[in-house]
Amino acid sequence: MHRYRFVLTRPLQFLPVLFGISVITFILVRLIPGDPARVILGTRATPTAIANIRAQYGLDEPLIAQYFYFLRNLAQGQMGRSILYKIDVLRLIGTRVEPTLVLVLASVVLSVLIAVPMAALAARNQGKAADQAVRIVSTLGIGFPPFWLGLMLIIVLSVQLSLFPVSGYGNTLADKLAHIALPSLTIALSLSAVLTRSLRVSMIAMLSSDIATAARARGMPERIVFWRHVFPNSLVPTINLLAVNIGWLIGGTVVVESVFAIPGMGQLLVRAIFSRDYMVVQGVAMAFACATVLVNFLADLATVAADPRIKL
Amino acid sequence: MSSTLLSVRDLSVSVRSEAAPRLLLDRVSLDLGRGEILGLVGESGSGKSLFCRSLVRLLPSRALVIDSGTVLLEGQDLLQASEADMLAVRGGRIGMIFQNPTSHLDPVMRVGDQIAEGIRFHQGLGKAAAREAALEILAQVGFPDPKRQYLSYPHEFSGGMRQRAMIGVALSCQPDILIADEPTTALDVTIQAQILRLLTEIRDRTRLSIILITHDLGVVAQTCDRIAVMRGGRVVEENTKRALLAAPGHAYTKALIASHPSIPARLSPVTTTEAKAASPLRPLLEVDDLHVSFPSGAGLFSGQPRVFNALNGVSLRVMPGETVGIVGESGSGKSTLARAILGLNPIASGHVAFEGSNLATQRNATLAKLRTDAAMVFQDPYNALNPRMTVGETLAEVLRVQNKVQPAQIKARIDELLDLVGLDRDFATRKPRSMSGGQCQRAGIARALAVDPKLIIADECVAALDVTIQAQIVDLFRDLQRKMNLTLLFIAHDLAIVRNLCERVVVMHHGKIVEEGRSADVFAMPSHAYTAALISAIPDIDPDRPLHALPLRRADSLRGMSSLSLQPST
Amino acid sequence: MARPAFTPGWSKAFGTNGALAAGSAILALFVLAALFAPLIAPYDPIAQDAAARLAAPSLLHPFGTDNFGRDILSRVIWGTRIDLQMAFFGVVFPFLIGTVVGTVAGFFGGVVDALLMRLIDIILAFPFLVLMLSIIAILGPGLSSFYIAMALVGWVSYARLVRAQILVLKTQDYAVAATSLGFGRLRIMFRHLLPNAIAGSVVFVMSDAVLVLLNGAAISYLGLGVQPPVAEWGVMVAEGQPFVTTAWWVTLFPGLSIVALAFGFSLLGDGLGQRLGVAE
Amino acid sequence: AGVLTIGRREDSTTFDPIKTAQNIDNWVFSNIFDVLVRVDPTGTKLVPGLAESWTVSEDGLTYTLKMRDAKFSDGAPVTAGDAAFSLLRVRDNPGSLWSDSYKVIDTATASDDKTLVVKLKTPSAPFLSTLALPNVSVLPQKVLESVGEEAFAEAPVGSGAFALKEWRRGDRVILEKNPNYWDADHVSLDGVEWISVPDDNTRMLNVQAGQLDAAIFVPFSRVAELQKDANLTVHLDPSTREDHLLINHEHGALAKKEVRQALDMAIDKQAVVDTVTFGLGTVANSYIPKGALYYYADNLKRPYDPEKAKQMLADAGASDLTLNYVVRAGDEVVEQTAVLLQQQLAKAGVTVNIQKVDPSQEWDMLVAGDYDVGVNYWTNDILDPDQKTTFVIGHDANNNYMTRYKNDAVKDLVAKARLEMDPAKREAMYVDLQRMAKEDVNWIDLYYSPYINVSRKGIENFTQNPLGRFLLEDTKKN
Ligand SMILES: Nc1ncnc2c1ncn2[C@@H]1O[C@H](COP(=O)(O)OP(=O)(O)OP(=O)(O)O)[C@@H](O)[C@H]1O
Ligand SMILES: Nc1ncnc2c1ncn2[C@@H]1O[C@H](COP(=O)(O)OP(=O)(O)OP(=O)(O)O)[C@@H](O)[C@H]1O
Ligand SMILES: [Mg+2]
Ligand SMILES: [Mg+2]
Repeated sequence: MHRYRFVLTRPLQFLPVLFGISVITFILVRLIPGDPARVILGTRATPTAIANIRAQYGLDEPLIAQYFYFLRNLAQGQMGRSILYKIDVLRLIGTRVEPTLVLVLASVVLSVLIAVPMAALAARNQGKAADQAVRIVSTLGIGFPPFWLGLMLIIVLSVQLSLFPVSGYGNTLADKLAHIALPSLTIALSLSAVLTRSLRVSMIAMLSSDIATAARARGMPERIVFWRHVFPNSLVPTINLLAVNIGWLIGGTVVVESVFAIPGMGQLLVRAIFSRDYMVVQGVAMAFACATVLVNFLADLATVAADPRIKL
Repeated sequence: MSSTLLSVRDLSVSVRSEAAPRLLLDRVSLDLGRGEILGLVGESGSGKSLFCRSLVRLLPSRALVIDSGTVLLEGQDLLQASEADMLAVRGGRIGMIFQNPTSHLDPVMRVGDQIAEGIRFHQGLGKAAAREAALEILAQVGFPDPKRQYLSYPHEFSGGMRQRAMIGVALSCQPDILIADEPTTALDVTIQAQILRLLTEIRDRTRLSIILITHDLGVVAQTCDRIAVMRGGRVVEENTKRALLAAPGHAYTKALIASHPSIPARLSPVTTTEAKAASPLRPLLEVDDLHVSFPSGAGLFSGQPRVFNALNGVSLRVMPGETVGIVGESGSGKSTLARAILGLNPIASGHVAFEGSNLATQRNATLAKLRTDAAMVFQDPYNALNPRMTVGETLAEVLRVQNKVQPAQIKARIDELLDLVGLDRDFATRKPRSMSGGQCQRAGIARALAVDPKLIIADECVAALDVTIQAQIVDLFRDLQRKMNLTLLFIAHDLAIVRNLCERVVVMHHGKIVEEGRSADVFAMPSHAYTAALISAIPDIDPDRPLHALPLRRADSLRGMSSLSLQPST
Repeated sequence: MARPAFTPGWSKAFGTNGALAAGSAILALFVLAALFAPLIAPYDPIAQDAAARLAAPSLLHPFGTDNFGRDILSRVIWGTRIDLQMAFFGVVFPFLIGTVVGTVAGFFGGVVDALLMRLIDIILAFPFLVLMLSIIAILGPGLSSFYIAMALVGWVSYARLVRAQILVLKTQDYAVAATSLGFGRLRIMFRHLLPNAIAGSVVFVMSDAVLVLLNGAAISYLGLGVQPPVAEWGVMVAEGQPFVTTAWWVTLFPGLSIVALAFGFSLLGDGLGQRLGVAE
Repeated sequence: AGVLTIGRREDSTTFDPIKTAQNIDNWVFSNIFDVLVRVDPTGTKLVPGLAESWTVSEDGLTYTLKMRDAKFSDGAPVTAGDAAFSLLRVRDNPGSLWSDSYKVIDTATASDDKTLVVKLKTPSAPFLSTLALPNVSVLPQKVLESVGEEAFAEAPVGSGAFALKEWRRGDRVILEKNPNYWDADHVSLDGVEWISVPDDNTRMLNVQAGQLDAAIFVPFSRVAELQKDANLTVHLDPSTREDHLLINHEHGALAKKEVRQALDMAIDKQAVVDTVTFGLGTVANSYIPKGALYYYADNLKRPYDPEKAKQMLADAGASDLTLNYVVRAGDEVVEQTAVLLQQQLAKAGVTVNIQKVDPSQEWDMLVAGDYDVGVNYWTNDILDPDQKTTFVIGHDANNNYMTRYKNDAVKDLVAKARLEMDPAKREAMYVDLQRMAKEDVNWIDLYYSPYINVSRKGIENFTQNPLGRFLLEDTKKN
């Protein structure tokens, strides 16, 4: 079997996954008590106004018919209209994709940049003070809720030291990066903690592995043994962990987006859920699902690239 | 003997950390001459590997410390050398190859790069020059197409090729001394012969000194100049090869020599079968034109998955009470056959009949019969037992599920089984991890016997064991067979043992039976070229009966390798 | 971090496994706090005191008070009950479901496995928040909805872990041996394979417990955590948000409690890993 | 001069004024669209907007409004035709959320470019003040019809002080000064950016760090601290916000007036003011906000007396009252109120079970009557009390604002007050209504509170009128 053959077959597996997600989201959001018409009408809701809106968005039709329309639209590449924002859901999502994407990417890069040296430091000093310090720091990273951590970062780095903008999302690339720095650091602090723990364990295992012994027996200095042999061989489990966590991260940027006022999909999703903007919830859920599936696919690619033995 | 290159005096190593420090190497002294091959033999755990690792100060654990002694390499005491100096010594002066090339080669780095890495570091060559040198080394250790193999990853190689790559990596640093720690234990006899040839050839060419660790006396007899025997962390005996083999001084050495399988067996194989074969009994097991295949994937774009035929029309009859040996190189389909017989592998076509009941047509009935009347003993003793259950629990579970013994009698039966395989009764409360390999293997046999089977299939059940323990297990089988009229299918790639134990032997090659007959006949006069090659590759303990392995001119060795190497890697 | 007292019994039981000992000690402290909350908490955790609103830490109120004048130390102590319970139930159900599903998928392979793996893909790709909020909205807020949501999602990790192990283990000789000895499938799966496959999951339980607590805190941030006036750390941190810049103690102490518990769990996880031979 | 940056909780959802009922939208509209009639900065009287002047016929059915010379931001004149179009659109458009409020209009016509004639079906005292609602802003008929509703909702054209320059969805609305605004000379700012910063803390920190000029929705809890900051000004602008405890009159003992009165007495409103609003609110005694039209200052304030409340409950046979208290999740103030009231009611022997649900679900439960009590608030959209009165005690289609309150005398009086054109008589009627509502305890009035905003020093006239409109045309940035 060709190692990269899954590139051709895997996309076929996406379809049932996405289909499943569409069904579940559709059912789930409609099971939630609450009525979008009432939400947008607010305190002034009268029964006629409510009926009016429900009719406009087809909410008065039977569920099965609604699902059918949803599928039909989907087949035509459409996701319906937002009740709250009164525009096409795909367009709406289009305006929100970039910040979330940038945030997630930056967080991942930052996490890796933090995790690799930390794990290396800990693994190479296993059991010593440096190792304990890394363990404590990474536990702190996992233990503190991001909304608290984010706020502290703002207070110290933005308000007191004026190093970064307090919140928001910029215009130019440099501006965007400056704005995204703290939020991605917030995410990275917890994500890197998870990665560090995993990477440290694999590195420690690899350090005493036959591969490392063989390299040492060849007279390779510890630096080469570590970075050329131990490190590449420790990657695969961590890549997989990262993949699972990115899925979780993509769906979980909400809190950070809210703290840092990033106009991304997470905020859109929460607002849509709270106002029962069904089409938007479905659309965003599908978008998240696609992203997760894609990330997992990329992780598989990375795994196969990182370890020539692996076939999928 | 030429000038002394390495001189070890009173090397002691002990393990700390535990309550009382334990001495693992006890004042070991050894010398190694330039161009000499020193064989280091001894039972498992005697400290052979530890000794070699101490030379380059690469101990497997921080709990181990070198207490005292000197290791003089041309006058320089390696135990006092700085860590930086040691970097130059390791690889550059003393190279190592290991028993298990699979785990010692970096799986994610191209083989060529692993060789070039040492060259660049030790000889300071540039990228391109190192690459050239690496290609040269690949050719030296016998790779037919160095350019292609430079780019391969270790997993794309067969076991023999990997060991060659390992040797290449060690040679890349141009060491004066090569330490080979059980370089062939995991390999086939035929490939083992090639590797040993390669080593001696390199020694002849470059005056390399080699320390060869092994537990096979045959290997030392064939390759070494001098032999040191270790036991319990000490060198108990040391002498030139011939002198030591001819007149072993230490009792342990004597036992070692006596239990070597190439020594003609004192007991001849069980011979009662001839009478049985003549009797009108129907065969216990009949295998008829058996085919087993595994899907083996396809290319990136070609749709149809291909199949790999692991068994290609095997036919075999086994009479009750017979002992049949199955031999053949790795991957020839021995285990597949065993599993297919027991209904553990799907069969593509052909028949397996057990006591006249056909596995294909009456699957459930036959399986029921097999489960109660046949049992298997596995190759890896540790792996074959559930590590979380005590031996007693393991046996009790079988007895309970098989329902052949009254619940009240289970305890007694367990004791009986333990007695039978020669384990103390208190082993019932022990878990596999606290037992040695040989003890685990006995427990595995006890479990097979618990079924009270008519047929036992033993799949390489002694391959992983010490020669001395091997001998015990073989004796045990012989015993059991005599006492209980067991039918035994004995799979091994060690021909010597099969010759010793089995009256009939089946030789497999590429999923087919290429030869079959009485052991004595087959071993005396192999009719198939492949069988002949197998037999001649057995290292004999007699140094004057050298390996008849394929003559090691490079081209030949390559041809041999490709024909003997395992299934092609994708 | 609390320094656990090492009695000879301790060191015997835990050997050189310091992580296991320290982790257990931390956890034991929290369990004790939970058990004896009524005895050790200096105040009623929900009693309001208008005169002592947002009081800074003092001898009277070592952790200060919140905006209702409730004693934060007492609330932290009582919160231990809820949070330990959350960590426990938030993990137990996913663990049970996940191990069974993972075992079955890994053992049977084929169609069963393919279906279960797709299901897992779906759940992994499903935005957790949508599920969480939906379930809470459908069932009403409260711990049981939280547990149900955690169980619906959390089993996936365990299933993956166990399945991967089972896939390897079922090719091991002792599994083949079990088949050849005529053992039933259930016996092979749950008596022979699962016990050997479960160590990784047991270790993961410890990290998962922390994640569960954090999920609880995130839900509280969005306003759907435990019902007031019950003291729960995540809710306390979220409720203290308005005062972060003026009365730091309101968020800090419950936050630190989460960290301390998380630290205990991760030490215990590392220790168990060593013990069960998973890591290192 | 300069661009004023204002942080707020949420971004706008649309710029089509008839399709939204949310303050987040209205507060931005009112700066880019203009209305016929405006409310003055004190929130107590109507002043000319796009209509320079108006007359009302004797029978109160015909309104004739004289339009001023004004232009839309694209330079086209604002005509009476545009005004008529906008009025009829809000009444007739299927997507309009406000049609009910304008059903009273019979016809709206432009007798000439500058004269708008509106005929009503029945007299309506509050009609004129409904014209001040941002949702009936005058829109350019031509533009709207040529680009279509959807495009207009994203790139509107109005005649207000500012024009929409860019809308970054989810992030910010960028307004620039409208040079065609009829009073452009008075507008000092070059533009305004409404920036969404959902987290309260972050929003405040932005202003403290000088990255925003101003922020709205300052939590009560932050006021004292922000006031200490010399760089900031905290604005406490009078509002029409009134917080109250809804009571479901159909649930068991709550149907009894005495029980409701007992609850009123069991609640220490001053404590709520102190704890929840940090002393920034004032205790409420009427459903009409303090300072608003016809507010009855002398209305009854039931004393806080848990003992008496307990006694009254016992007398009414409700001594073991248990209440299901629905709380909107995510609203700090509402949650805190709940925790406080729970404790207070306990002193009168009432058990309160708090049920926290998300806002949309809360709404559902309130509408369905699936609750006993719950806190809510109201801010007036229009000057006239009729709108709120009708919703709250007018016995219209909305179950008296979900309370299921019933009192026919009140019902009749609300209808009568709507038709009464004499201000003095109307005022008397509303005083009666406030009294009757208090007597019946239709709900429990809790407190009034100001709009709280913060701006950097150097920002002048950053004010919000009691109806919520930001008077940005007056704001200066130095
Ligand atoms: N890391 C370690 N910690 C403690 N003891 C060890 C360690 N490694 C090896 N030993 C002990 O050192 C002794 C010598 O081991 P060594 O590996 O040298 O044996 P060997 O002769 O090479 O055996 P084999 O033939 O099985 O490879 C054994 O008793 C072993 O238990
Ligand atoms: N489950 C499987 N899937 C695919 N191929 C398999 C499978 N099991 C065995 N094979 C292939 O079938 C061939 C025969 O394998 P088998 O295990 O029977 O060899 P063997 O003779 O027992 O070798 P060894 O001496 O190494 O144990 C090998 O090429 C092997 O790769
Ligand atoms: Mg060894
Ligand atoms: Mg085999």
